[in-house]
Amino acid sequence: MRHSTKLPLYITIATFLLAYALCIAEYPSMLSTRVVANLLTDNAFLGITAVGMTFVILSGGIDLSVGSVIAFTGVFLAVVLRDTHIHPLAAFVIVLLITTLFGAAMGLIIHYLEMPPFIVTLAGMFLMRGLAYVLSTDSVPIDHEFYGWLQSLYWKAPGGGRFRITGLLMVLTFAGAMLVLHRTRFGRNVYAIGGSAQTAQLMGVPCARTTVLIYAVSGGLAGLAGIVFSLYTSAGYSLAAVGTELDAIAAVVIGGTLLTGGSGFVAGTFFGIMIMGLIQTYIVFDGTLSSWWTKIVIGVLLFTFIMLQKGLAWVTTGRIPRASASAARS
Amino acid sequence: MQTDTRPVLHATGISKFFPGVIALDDVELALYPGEVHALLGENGAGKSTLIKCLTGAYGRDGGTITLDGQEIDPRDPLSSQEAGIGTVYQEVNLLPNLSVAENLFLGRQPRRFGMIDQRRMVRDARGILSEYGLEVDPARLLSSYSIAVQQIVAIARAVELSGKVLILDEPTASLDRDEVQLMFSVIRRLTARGLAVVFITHFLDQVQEICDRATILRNGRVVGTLKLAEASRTDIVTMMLGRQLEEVTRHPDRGVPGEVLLSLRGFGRRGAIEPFDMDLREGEVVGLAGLLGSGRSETCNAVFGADPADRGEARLRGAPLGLSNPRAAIRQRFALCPEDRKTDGIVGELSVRENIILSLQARQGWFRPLPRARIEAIAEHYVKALDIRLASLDTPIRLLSGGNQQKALLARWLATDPALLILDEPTRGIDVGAHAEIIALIERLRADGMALLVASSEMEELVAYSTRIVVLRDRRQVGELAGGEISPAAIVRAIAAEEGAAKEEVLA
Amino acid sequence: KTVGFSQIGSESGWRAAETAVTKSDAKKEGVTLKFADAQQKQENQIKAIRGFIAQGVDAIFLAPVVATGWDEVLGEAKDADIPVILLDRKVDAPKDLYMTAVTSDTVHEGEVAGDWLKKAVGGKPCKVVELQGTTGASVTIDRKKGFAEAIADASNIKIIRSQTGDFTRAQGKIVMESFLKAEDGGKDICALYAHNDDMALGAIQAIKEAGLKPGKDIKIVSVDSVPDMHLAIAHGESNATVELTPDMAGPAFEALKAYWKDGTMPPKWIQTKSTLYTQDSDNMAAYERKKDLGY
Amino acid sequence: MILTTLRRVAPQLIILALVLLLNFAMFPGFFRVEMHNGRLFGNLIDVLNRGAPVALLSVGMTLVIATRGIDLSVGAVMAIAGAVAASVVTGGSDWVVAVLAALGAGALCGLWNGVLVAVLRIQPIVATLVLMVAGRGIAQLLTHGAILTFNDPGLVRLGGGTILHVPTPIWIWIVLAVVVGLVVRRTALGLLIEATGINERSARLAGINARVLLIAVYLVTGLCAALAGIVVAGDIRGADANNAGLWMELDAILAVVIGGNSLLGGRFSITASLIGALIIQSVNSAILLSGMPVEFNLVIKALIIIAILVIQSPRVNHALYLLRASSGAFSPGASRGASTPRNTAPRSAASRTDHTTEEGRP
Ligand SMILES: Nc1ncnc2c1ncn2[C@@H]1O[C@H](COP(=O)(O)OP(=O)(O)OP(=O)(O)O)[C@@H](O)[C@H]1O
Ligand SMILES: Nc1ncnc2c1ncn2[C@@H]1O[C@H](COP(=O)(O)OP(=O)(O)OP(=O)(O)O)[C@@H](O)[C@H]1O
Ligand SMILES: [Mg+2]
Ligand SMILES: [Mg+2]
Repeated sequence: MRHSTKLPLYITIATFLLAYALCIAEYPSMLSTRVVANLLTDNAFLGITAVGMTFVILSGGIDLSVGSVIAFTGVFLAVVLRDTHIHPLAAFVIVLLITTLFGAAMGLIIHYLEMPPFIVTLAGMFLMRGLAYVLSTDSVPIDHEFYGWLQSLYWKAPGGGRFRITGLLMVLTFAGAMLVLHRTRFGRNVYAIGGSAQTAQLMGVPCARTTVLIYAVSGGLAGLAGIVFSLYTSAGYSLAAVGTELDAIAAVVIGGTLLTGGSGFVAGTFFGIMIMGLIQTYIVFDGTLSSWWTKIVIGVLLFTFIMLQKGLAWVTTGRIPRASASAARS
Repeated sequence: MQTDTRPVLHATGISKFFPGVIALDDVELALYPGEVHALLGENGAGKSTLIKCLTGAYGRDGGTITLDGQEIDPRDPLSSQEAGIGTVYQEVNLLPNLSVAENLFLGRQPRRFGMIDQRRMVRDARGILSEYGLEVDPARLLSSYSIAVQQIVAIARAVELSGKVLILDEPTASLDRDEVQLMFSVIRRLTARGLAVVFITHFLDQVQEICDRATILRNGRVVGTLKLAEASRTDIVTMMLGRQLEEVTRHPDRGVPGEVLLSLRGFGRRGAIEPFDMDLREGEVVGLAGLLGSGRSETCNAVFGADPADRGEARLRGAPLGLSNPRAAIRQRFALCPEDRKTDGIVGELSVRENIILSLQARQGWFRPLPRARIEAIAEHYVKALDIRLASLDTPIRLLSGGNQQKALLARWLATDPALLILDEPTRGIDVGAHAEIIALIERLRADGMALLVASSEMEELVAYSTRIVVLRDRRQVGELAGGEISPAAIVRAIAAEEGAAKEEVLA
Repeated sequence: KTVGFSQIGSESGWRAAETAVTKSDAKKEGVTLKFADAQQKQENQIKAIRGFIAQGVDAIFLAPVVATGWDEVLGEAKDADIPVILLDRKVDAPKDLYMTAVTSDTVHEGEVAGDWLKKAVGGKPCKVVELQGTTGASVTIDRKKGFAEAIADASNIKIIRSQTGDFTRAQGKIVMESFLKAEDGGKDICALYAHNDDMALGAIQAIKEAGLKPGKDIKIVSVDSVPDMHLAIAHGESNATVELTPDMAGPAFEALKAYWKDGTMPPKWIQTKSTLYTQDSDNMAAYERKKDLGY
Repeated sequence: MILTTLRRVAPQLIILALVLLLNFAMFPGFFRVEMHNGRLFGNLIDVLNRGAPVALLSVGMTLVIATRGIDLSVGAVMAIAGAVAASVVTGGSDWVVAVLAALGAGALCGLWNGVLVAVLRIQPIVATLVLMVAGRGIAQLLTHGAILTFNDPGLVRLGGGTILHVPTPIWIWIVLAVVVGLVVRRTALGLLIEATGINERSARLAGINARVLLIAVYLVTGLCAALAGIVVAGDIRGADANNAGLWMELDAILAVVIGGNSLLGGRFSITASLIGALIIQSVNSAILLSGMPVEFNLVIKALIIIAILVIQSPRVNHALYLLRASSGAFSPGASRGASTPRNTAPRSAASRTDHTTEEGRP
């Protein structure tokens, strides 16, 4: 009977599998390790961002700054590696520290000044993109051998697919987030705050600490996504990742998490990401869509997925009777 | 333990101001180990506020609190929790999106290798809840259980957290007798261990049953602390209200019911309430009795179209009628005062005035606003008529005390001049004075020819005003009492008889 | 044969024209064109190229949104033996990763505009306002740089204000309005340099609304030469525009055909011309030629 | 009535004044308004004129946000409306027809959003994200990605002309705001919208037709966006489907929030949102006038916004209130029965401490 709470998750997975099957039916070459590997690699940075976004959305908040943080991280790394002799690993640590602290600062403002996350993180979005501009408006290439080495770490599967370290990193991030969200007190407090901040406070949840941590996690993961993105493109560019926040939010929501907070699964987000990636891949395979039809089709597919989910949910809950306490009481 | 004369918790000079209200004025409260201390007062007297000041949910504007002789200054509920004060706040304050077990253990989940040990948590939760006679699946979402179950979970959580003091703010408002007794036995066990318990309720018989002493508040001031063994019920009520209260002992003359207003045939909703037949007459109060989860609320909601029936038919004065949504019902001058006022009733941020005229305005339509003067007149009329205590009509309704919110909701529906008034637990959280007033009001409305359908878990109350009582069990109507048959004992029998019958059926 | 074309997006009329021309060229050549619009995102372009590789196209056209970050994915294309031709912009990647680049020289475009202005003002002092493109776009940086280099030796010409107009008409108009107010109703402004025609067209309206005559009171030079700009120049409302042809695909297909026929490798850079149009050119003819290209 | 409104928008007015003064400090001619061939001309006029699109959007957005929703699609709807108007007028029809067609398109878009939110019960942010993505595509489909220019004097006048020497867009947003404001406040709509936004369940049970109300609100927002789209297209004499209204939804939401309206729905003030829109435009104007290198644009904007939000935050307001209280005027006992002013400070998603949200309203 427990599965009723996980229903949205199962529905997302079912939606993904169904859609993938349909794609393969139309373009048989979509069933290849290449496509699978690409789904993982190309969406690695988005996936990692979406994990952070899942934390935030589960707590009833939203973080619009992630796209800018990714851009900032990339530019920062590129500029630092160009102008200094710091090892990339050290630069990674520094930039993760910066983005985590930035997230924490937003969390502090949100909690202590009681301002809506939407607006605080919108200001954060302007700020981070602005700082990226200030560092460099030009796109700065990164050609450190360490980057080359990281990029050379992949497993070439039969069929030509390259499973890269960034894809692995994304999967690990998802696994870690699952553990944290479901098996630690902090994770449960995230759900608690999302259920009702006021009630959570009355139940003794340390709201201040948890909120700050949530946004710190989101900022830190956006920083990590920025590192992945810089690996992906070997460069830092201040205009990178514009609008990523909306993609991440869409992925989280398609993954079955409620924007109102308190309900959802990070595993769902993973499949949300995969669904978004599938839409992109499908459009590339189709290759006949003009620029405008591309946008329209993305919109229509987004809508279709949402409706498919609603439909599946409706069909399944129609059969599951309402929980009955009287039956359970002795 | 009673030999220890030092209070566990001693609060002195507690003051709390809200804009326009002095909620607490120099309040003192002393709790001794092993005692159950009642905190009594009318709606809006300041009981809940006092609790919140003690636990740090509100910052207080003055006063000192000592725990075991040490001065403490709880900044938030967490710090008082850590100091050993467990609290059940008024209105269930749990998280519907978490499982029952998690609600019980939030913040102190058992861990293994740093990770939450889910299996153990569920097992422990089952153990704890069984002490309260609750055989629920702790792994399921809290929201899948009724308010009563949630209330018990809240109590269990507070008990687990209370090392020194347990505070219960109207924990019994939605519990029936058996649960209350189980809770009392838990309380007795705790006091035997030397805990101090604060118990807030409007049920004076419960106070007299379990409490040792009582502190009585009126308008934010302490009017006295007394030993309950030495006080009579009338004394307490008089202290609370500042006046005498004539007890409602009078049984209603059950009059002659008028025409059939609404007649339901085979009316029901899958998964909520089995099909039933029912006739509601003008000038008649039909009571709905049953245990928790027996389907009383579902009946009310189906009749009002809030959870519309999916089978059967309804006729209004003989004419077929669709009850597919609340608006359809309201058009026929139906009204429903819901059970859960926080989520189904009040519109928290709106002023009391706006809350009162909301339904009337909704029925008038978007483009025919009620004139300002009329709004003012209606609001003031009902505030006076129902004695709603508030700083001003502009106060957002969420700032009113629970009982006063309930009255304001009643006012909302009375303002629409309903033909059929459905009341789901109308006296939940209402003080003795207002309780009597509401019973009198129901009487008066009935006498004026209104049809009423009232669900309540207080049998005495049902008996006091019902013309007929429909008994429910397991979402099914199982009996009906009318006229002279009506008595608490008869209701209990009706429920139990059916239970016996059901068992026999199973055996057969 | 199948060619995959990863286009940046459709942020301007010029870009739409480039797409339209490429599609019609492909039809002319009898090539199936797989088109992928990246919505201004590099990651989408990388996805698209990987998608093309997975589908096994015969060649890839790439109009890169940014110069950096292509090594890896171009390497994959090379591994799969798929030739890549860059359109319109170049990349910072080893030259062996792509077959050729068909682009104009964007720095040079700025220079042409600057040289024109130098000639137009003679030795007279001239205060210039600049409408930049989107902050961070490589075109913005290059066109700014080229112009600045061209006027570096003319001490009489000075850029007094420079703001971004995001390559759009609306923003060009708004920013120009504020330039005009800030510089004494525009009396102090001698010339406008806009990084694209759309912004210049917006600015022309702002100048008119401020009661000045664009093209006379304030000289205007911009880049792209879209049809509307030719009209404006013909009407004397603007002075000069540097052409950026939308037909990058034409030379690209030529190169491909040669390669497929006998393996001829084209030069690494096929530069398109940056023609200057002034009020002396035949703007109406240019307008007629271009108006149906999809701008 | 006017007094309560004034009290409600006082913080926004103060901030607007501050930002305008900042402009003045940077450019002394800021407040100068002159007449130039029959139109008022000056930076102040520009703020009003250039603020028009965001102001128009913020009127609808205020209502949507009051219902606890959000509309991300307004920018795309602007593009659609502009494209429709341009293609109708270049097709040879009268400008009135063009405007009506554009408004119709906006209404249709709003209806679509409304149905998604109210009937299919999709969360507003995602529901409108669909149209945000697809809508721009539809607009581009109409213009084929090019800028569809026109010279119809009627349409041009709506964006760039003047009436009584004042730029038409200023008239348009003021008239729209007054009309919507009157409709909402002189009928019961405002109250019902607020009730729905605060507690939809309660509102439905009280007999409010929340579904139709929600659809109507999204529809009005679509209309507002269409108007904004027409203004922007008329202004540049062309429909730029690629860029018209791009990211403008964020500015509109920002305007509503700077106006002190809660994103959690409920109490709203259109006037305050409009002042919020003007504040944003003044900030933009300050950035343009400052003459700083463009790289700093966003940093400056972010810092000013953060400053504005901090000034407005309930916490800071509470602290100020305590400061005022401690300086004498605080006598809680005296005020029993005195009217408590409406709750004006923005409620926030983060209202987690009872301390400040419940007690400290001045
Ligand atoms: N946050 C608040 N802001 C303003 N006034 C408040 C607030 N909370 C409570 N009040 C007011 O303080 C007074 C005391 O309320 P309180 O909730 O303590 O009453 P109570 O004794 O618990 O009543 P009940 O029996 O109905 O629960 C009431 O007049 C109420 O309106
Ligand atoms: N939202 C819900 N989801 C699933 N089940 C529910 C929900 N609400 C109520 N129930 C179930 O429906 C049954 C009826 O509960 P309800 O509380 O409405 O009955 P009742 O007879 O009115 O009792 P009371 O009002 O005294 O609690 C309960 O067993 C409860 O578990
Ligand atoms: Mg109370
Ligand atoms: Mg009930």
